[in-house]
Amino acid sequence: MIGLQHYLVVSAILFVMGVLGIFINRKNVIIILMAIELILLSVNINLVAFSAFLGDLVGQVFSMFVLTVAAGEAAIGLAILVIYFRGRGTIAVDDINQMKG
Amino acid sequence: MIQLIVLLPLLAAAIAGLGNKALGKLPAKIVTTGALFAACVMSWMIFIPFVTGHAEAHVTPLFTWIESGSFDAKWALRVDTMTAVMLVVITSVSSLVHLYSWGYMDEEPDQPRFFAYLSLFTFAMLMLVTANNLLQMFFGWEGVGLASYLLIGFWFRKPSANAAAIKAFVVNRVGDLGFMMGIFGTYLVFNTISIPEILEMAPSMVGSTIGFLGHRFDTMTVLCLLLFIGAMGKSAQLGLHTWLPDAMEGPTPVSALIHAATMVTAGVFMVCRLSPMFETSPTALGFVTFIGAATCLFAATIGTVQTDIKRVIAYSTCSQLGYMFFAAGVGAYGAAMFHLFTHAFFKALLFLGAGSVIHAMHHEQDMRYYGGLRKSIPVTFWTMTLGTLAITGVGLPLIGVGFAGFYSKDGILEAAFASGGGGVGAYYVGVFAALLTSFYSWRLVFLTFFGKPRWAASEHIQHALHDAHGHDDHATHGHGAEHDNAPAQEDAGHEPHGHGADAHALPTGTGGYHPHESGLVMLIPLVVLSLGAVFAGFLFHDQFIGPEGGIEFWKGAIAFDSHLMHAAHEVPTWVKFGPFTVMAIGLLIAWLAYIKNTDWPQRFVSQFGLLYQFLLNKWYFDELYHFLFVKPAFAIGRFFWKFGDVGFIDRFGPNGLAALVVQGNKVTRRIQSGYLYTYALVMLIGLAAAATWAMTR
Amino acid sequence: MDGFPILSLMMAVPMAGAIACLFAGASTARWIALLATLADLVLGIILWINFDQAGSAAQWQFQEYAPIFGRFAWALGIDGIALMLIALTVFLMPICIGASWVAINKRVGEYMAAFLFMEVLMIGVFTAQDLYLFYIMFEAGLIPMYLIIGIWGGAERIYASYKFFLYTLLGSVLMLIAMMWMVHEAGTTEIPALMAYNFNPHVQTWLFLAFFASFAVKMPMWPVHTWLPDAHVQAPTAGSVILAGVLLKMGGYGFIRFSLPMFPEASAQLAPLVWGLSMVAVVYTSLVALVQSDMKKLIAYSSVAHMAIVTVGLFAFNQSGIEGAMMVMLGHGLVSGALFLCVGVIYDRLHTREINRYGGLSINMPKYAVLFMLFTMASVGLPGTSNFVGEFLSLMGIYQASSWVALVCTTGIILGAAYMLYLYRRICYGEQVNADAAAMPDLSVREIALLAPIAAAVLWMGVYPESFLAPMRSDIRALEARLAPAAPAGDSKIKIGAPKPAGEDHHEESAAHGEAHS
Amino acid sequence: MIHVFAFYLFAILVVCSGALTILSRNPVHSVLWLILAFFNAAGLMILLGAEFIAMLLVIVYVGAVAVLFLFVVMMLDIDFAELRAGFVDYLPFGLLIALVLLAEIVLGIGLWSAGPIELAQRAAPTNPELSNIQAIGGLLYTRYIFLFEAAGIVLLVAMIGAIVLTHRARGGVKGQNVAKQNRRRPQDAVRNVNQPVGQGVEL
Amino acid sequence: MIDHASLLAVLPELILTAGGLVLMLVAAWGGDASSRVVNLLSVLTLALAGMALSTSLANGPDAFDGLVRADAFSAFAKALIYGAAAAAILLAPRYFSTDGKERPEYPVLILFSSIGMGMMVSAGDLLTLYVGLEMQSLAAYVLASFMRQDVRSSEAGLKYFVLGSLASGILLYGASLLYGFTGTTSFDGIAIAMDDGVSKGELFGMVFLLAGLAFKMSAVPFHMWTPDVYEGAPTPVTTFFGSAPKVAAVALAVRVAVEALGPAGLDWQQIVIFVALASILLGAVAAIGQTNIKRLMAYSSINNVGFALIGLAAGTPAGVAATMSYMAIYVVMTVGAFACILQMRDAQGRPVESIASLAGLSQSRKGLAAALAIFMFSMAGIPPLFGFWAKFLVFDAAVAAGMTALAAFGIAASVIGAFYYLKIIKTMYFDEPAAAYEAKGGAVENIILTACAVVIVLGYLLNPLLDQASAAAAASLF
Repeated sequence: MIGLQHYLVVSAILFVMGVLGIFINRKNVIIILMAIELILLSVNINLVAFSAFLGDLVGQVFSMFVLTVAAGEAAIGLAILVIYFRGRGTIAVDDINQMKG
Repeated sequence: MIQLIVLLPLLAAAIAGLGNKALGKLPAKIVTTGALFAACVMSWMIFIPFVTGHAEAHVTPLFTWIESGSFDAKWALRVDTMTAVMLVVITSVSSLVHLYSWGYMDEEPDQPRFFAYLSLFTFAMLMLVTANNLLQMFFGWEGVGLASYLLIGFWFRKPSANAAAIKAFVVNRVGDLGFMMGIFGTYLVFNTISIPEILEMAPSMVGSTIGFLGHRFDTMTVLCLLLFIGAMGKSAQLGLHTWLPDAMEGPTPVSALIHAATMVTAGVFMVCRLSPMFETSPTALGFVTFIGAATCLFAATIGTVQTDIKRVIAYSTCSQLGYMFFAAGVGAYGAAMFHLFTHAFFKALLFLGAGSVIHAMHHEQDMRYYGGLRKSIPVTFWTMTLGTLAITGVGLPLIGVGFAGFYSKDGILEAAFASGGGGVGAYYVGVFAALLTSFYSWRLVFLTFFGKPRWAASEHIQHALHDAHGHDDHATHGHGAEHDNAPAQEDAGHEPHGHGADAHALPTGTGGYHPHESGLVMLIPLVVLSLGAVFAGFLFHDQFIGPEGGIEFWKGAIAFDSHLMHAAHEVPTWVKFGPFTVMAIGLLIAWLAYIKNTDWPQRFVSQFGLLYQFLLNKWYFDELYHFLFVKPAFAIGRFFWKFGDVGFIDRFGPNGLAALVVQGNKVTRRIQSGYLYTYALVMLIGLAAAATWAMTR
Repeated sequence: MDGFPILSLMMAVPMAGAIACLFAGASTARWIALLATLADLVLGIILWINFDQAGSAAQWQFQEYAPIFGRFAWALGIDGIALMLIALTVFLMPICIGASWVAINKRVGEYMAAFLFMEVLMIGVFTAQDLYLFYIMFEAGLIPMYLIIGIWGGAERIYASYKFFLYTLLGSVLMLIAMMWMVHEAGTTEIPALMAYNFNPHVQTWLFLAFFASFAVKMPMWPVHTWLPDAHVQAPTAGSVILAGVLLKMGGYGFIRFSLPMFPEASAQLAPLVWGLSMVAVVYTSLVALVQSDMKKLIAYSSVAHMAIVTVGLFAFNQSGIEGAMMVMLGHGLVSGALFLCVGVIYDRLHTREINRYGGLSINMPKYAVLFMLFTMASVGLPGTSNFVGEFLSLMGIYQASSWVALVCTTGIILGAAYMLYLYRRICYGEQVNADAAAMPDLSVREIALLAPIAAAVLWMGVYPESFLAPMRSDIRALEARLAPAAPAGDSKIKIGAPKPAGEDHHEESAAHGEAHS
Repeated sequence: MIHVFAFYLFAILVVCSGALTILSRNPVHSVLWLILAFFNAAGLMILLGAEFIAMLLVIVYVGAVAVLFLFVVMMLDIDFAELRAGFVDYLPFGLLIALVLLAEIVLGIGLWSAGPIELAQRAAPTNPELSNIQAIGGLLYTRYIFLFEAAGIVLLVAMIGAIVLTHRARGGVKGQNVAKQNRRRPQDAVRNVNQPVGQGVEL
Repeated sequence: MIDHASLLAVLPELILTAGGLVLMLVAAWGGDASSRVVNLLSVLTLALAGMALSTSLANGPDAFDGLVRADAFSAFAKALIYGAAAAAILLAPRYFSTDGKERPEYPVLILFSSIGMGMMVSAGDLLTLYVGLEMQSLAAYVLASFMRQDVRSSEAGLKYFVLGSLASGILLYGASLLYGFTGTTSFDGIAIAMDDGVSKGELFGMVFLLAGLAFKMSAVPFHMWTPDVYEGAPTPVTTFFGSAPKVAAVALAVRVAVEALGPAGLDWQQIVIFVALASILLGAVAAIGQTNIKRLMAYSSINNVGFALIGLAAGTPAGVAATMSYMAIYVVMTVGAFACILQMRDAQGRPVESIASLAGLSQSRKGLAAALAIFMFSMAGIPPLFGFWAKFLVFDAAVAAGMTALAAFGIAASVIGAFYYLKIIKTMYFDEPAAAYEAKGGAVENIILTACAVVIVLGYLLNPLLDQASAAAAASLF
């Protein structure tokens, strides 16, 4: 039988994958933004799974807010990406190091 | 009256010193000298009643000095026989020296300063001898040290004078370390530093022990030895004597006053003052005897080969102080004081005489450039001869009539013999030293006043001849140039002819220079002092060392041992003749070597080269100390500074920490690479670490 | 004087002066500063006159209390110890201003403001009766001193100012932690109450060490002394004067006000540590002073050695030791201040501190030479000068606790003589080898006016120290009483034994000897 | 059985497509993999009975977010050939840490059990009477109304933000003037012309 | 379900929302020309919201079924936040006007961000926490890249965004775990669930949640974004970042730690201690080599958060009060310091940021240099300036809680921090003047700066007030 743990493990794998996605990649910022979406996805799976197994709807409500905010976040993220590209003409992660130290 | 005696010199010093240029030379001289003569007169007025037995000891309290808990030191002036004796010695010699300096320092531009120093010294010395507690004594003690420092360094342009001044002060401070420790210990033991109270309580401490530096010692021995270290420093006893010969860099009147008659005898004064205390510790007394005898001999040996006239007298002083100490050590405090008393006169006389010679010889101090001066400066010659007769103790042992030194020195030797034990040894040492004393004293006289003039080779004389107005320059420049080296090499510098022989290798001749007798202001003190040198012993020997007269006279101011004095009078005749005999032998040898066969010294030198060098270099004490203390002090200081402070504390302390932080900063800057993935990784590491921590909970 | 807030007034006057100076032109600022400090001096004299010295008088006088800060209060009050240090402060301040009259010609207003602010804080330190108020005053002194060294200092001023600031800051922050602990434990921030509070002896050790970290740096004690030479060398003359004259005393004041009465057991237990460091300091820094070629550095090192005498005196646990320590503090405050002024006098003329660049100054600057000699001798501890009284009492005090320490520390009088006289010789004696040094004019009237009062005070303190000892006596007696239960036993215990037969024998023998021959 | 099969299908697919999202070199492929991952996640949620969220996921993510991504990827004229370089230097280290983290999380969550406390804590227990969408709606507009409104503000902020950042007044672009447009009449703009055959137009 | 009490409890938020929406419309129609008006009106809105705090406080703490808390604690934090936000708005015009980029969206975004922060500090539920946090963050991302033509600004925004999203992902993951393991998202519920023992899952949830919050506070090791963002963002925005969100994040962390995770106190205490010490140390060490003053202030903020957290680490009411007081004083110092930084302009009036350009400032701009020196000494914690009192309070709380070793270590590390503050003073006072400076500063900046300086100098007189307020704030949590 599929228990909660199964879902949680899937979610955990997705979470770690999302985190990995952020620093594994040195060429493209867009993929980093997608990795963030993966993390949020894993959180949603978690919330929904908990919600289902606890028999409590708060998790799903929470998940809904996460979805909403994630959409806004994506919009802002892409907007920033666009203006960055306008300014620098690149979105390679390697190049984003004007400021350091 | 005693307040006036003590404070007049201070006042005079202040006026002359602060007035200085504004005041002018003459007023400064008049003020100081006048004050001193006034003090001198009053001192005699205090002294005479003591001699006649009509005066009682009394203390004049002034005001509180230091009060802390049970510790209570007041400024107070104590007058008793001891003080009275010292008062006359100090004020008499001092006033005469003041007077003498009118002539001797005549060409000196900076006279007010000189007279101020002299008066200041006198004040400090008077404070010392009138002290009713150890702390005030220490005040005077250090005060005379200061004055000595200032006066030795009076010609401050001369590097050698500065070096000698510092040396005098610092070496004295070594002794003062002991003195201070002694005061601390005394206060700890007796809970007071008032001298009468200490002396009263001292016997009750006999046999007690005290912890000192982690071990237990006999209480009184510890205290006495500590205090005695102070005395050793001030009185230039073996080990701490090295400053005294160098102190001759000061003007000669200073040598006469400070380094012969008064200050250097402070140690003897202290031991005698505290004699009831010393009496409680045989060990300490033994040590005093030993040091005294050793110094007496040691200094005399060096004195025999020195060529600088003042240094000869300086070593002679050192040696005579040894006599006084072993007198004190064997319990003959009266004899010690008596010798102190007489010695003050004849040694001051000798110094002032030497000063007169030097004055006449344009600041040439090397006896090898003298010779045949008796005709040019007859008064000096005669007074110095009297002084020499006094110091060598010429007198008739059986009748008991002689010059001052005869009474005092013989008294010491007899008392030493009479005391038995170590005293007998001291007697033999003393007798041998008397032989040497006689030899070097007469050597001085013969080299200076007899034979043919040899001053043609003297640079000073050359200067004087070529440079008509150069006299006052000599005081500073001429001499300074020669004394540029450290004291140790100085004598080598005085040997233009290389092989280190005595006087007779030098060519004879006047070089066209004719010395003149000094003026009256210089001769009067000589004459007055020679009176003292002749009569002081005869007049006062009964009071000082007479078995009955002593008791009467001292009235408990010192631990006067009447029995010992009796015994001293009853020693076997050969003992009494001993000193006289050796005196004669010394005179004979000196006559033979310096008048009759002038090649003897040369032969002696070539025969006993090593011994000669050993003596000439003063037993290599200076070199030893230089090697043991001076050089290491600088080396260690530099080491502490460069490797301790800079190389270690700073390097690993503040600078090390700062460097560490800067290193840390480099690391953080590297991590802060500007790359997103680095930042994410750091966050991930933090997260993983936190998770791991959570796992282990 | 009842109820009149004279202590607050003494802090308000320079504070107002400081603010006024900030906005004033150069010469106005000088006069404002001088007037403010002189006014404070007058107030200080009034304070001293009205201070009740009688043994029966209350320990704390002129108390003020205003709980305006919430957790701590504006609580002021002095005892005799504080009175003396305040007197020292207000005495030195006009002299500092005078010393800067000509030497400081850039940013005069700020300079004077910094000094006046410094005065506020120094008085605050010595009058604070609240633990935290004390700390605030104690630490705040870093700011003006940092600026004084950094802005008006010498070539290496930046390194020196940093070192000064961070070194002393690190020392005192630990003390703050200890203070907090104490306040929580005892439930009060009032210093008098804390002085009477008995902390657990085990904790005392830690508290003591924390306070020690601060005061030892401030003193400074070996091996945390290395900031001092740098700070002194780089600071302007008046900065050195105030640093040596008063700031170092805060460390000693801290020991006497906090470490000893609040942690008597720990003090006794750790006294050997203090002794050890002091012994090292005396010998070590004296030897280092001997080889210095920079005048200020030499005097700075000598300060370290002198302050070591203070610490041994304080940790002698007896009245003479503590009184001696206080006297050394006062004396050293005057003498080292005066010595720095002396250095400043010739620095102003030749702009170098290299000893070798001078020489033979006695010839062209006789007045200077006389005063310098006086202060040199006072520094050496010649009896009759201020330092002697203190050194003597301190060393006598410590002798009762440990003869070893006394012996080693007393060597300071030898080494002190060596380096000070060596210094004096190189500056004032000898030939005039440097033409520019030889051309320097003697002291001006202003300079004499600065040095003469110190000279008078030095002699007064040496000849009649009673004026200074009397106000402190009952306070120190109280402190001694507080320490008495914990005071370590001395190593000089006297055992009264039966009179040794041998000693008697000797006498009998010599007498017998005498008899035999008679 | 079908439940298990479906779970593993969705699970494996979501994990694989997630992995490919971050590993693809071409961002277009990444977006497509991301979309697949969302679809499968939605499947998982349906398995859990959260239909509304599943649908929302498809609509919001696939319909809006992913397309937005695709849009941006296409809009930014990126030279994909240039971006074809590898991974960061400390990949092995990062992987290791990630794996450690994963293992720890898995271990941590493996201990879950629905105890009485957890159940007692529930703020909105599932009501079998209501459909999922109804229940959520009920909650959202009552208990969570404040947050619901706040979420609206969040979206507003996102909107303002996106506009503030990317909006620029382009030169040479004709803007609309509503009033002018309204004022426009046919007679001003239109002209009837009878144009003869074979001739050019003359305007 | 919606009762008036709840609405009154969120009155400040309502005011801000209404104001924000209206001003947005004003901005939309007025265009860039309306900037000044919008600025003023938004400050007015903030002031109104600040006044409304007392109303919200009067209605009892819980609103919306415990989703929102309007207690003394939130009121204290909000007052600070609104104040800092207002300052950030007031300080902006002159900066943006230099390049003609003054835009009315800036104050609007700050208003919305303030709503988010207000929600954060009065959150009683993980949902409120998340929504508030995101509202604040989204506005902040935009603000960071507000100077969109400036590459550094957009880079700052990008970095902030990516890392911030990662952090909120981590926080969310933690929140989901907490929800799953406790069955609730309400703080009180979580605390009840944890009361009889903290399970591994809860511990994980807590760790992830705190990690996310640590990012917002820029505490080590989640601080990496801070220097880059502070440097890249426009200076008024940096002022804002350095003050208001920091207060919100710290206050939120305090509330979560105490209200929700209270029973796990011993566990998070360790994390907080570590994070606090690491922040102090790293902030101090990394700041030393900086040449850009904004970057330096970033490290300084990391350093300061470490100190503030020491109060939290103590875990006592006194500790919490100390943390809040610390933040209050910190905000004043930061705003003051940034007001000074905003006045750093070359002779042509262009902003400069390098520390080297401050050389000799004390001679050309006496007052400015003195004020900046006051702030620097104050941040270094040197008495008698008020910054000392901030440090004093947190260490005192730690000592009172028996964490003497922590206090000793922390305070010793503060000495390292003093080093770089001194560096600025050294540059201004000890160095010779470098390039010429703009002769006079803006009036508004001067006023703010003077006010801050006065508070820092005379702050001790505020002690009784501050003590009372922070104690009340802390009491409402326990």
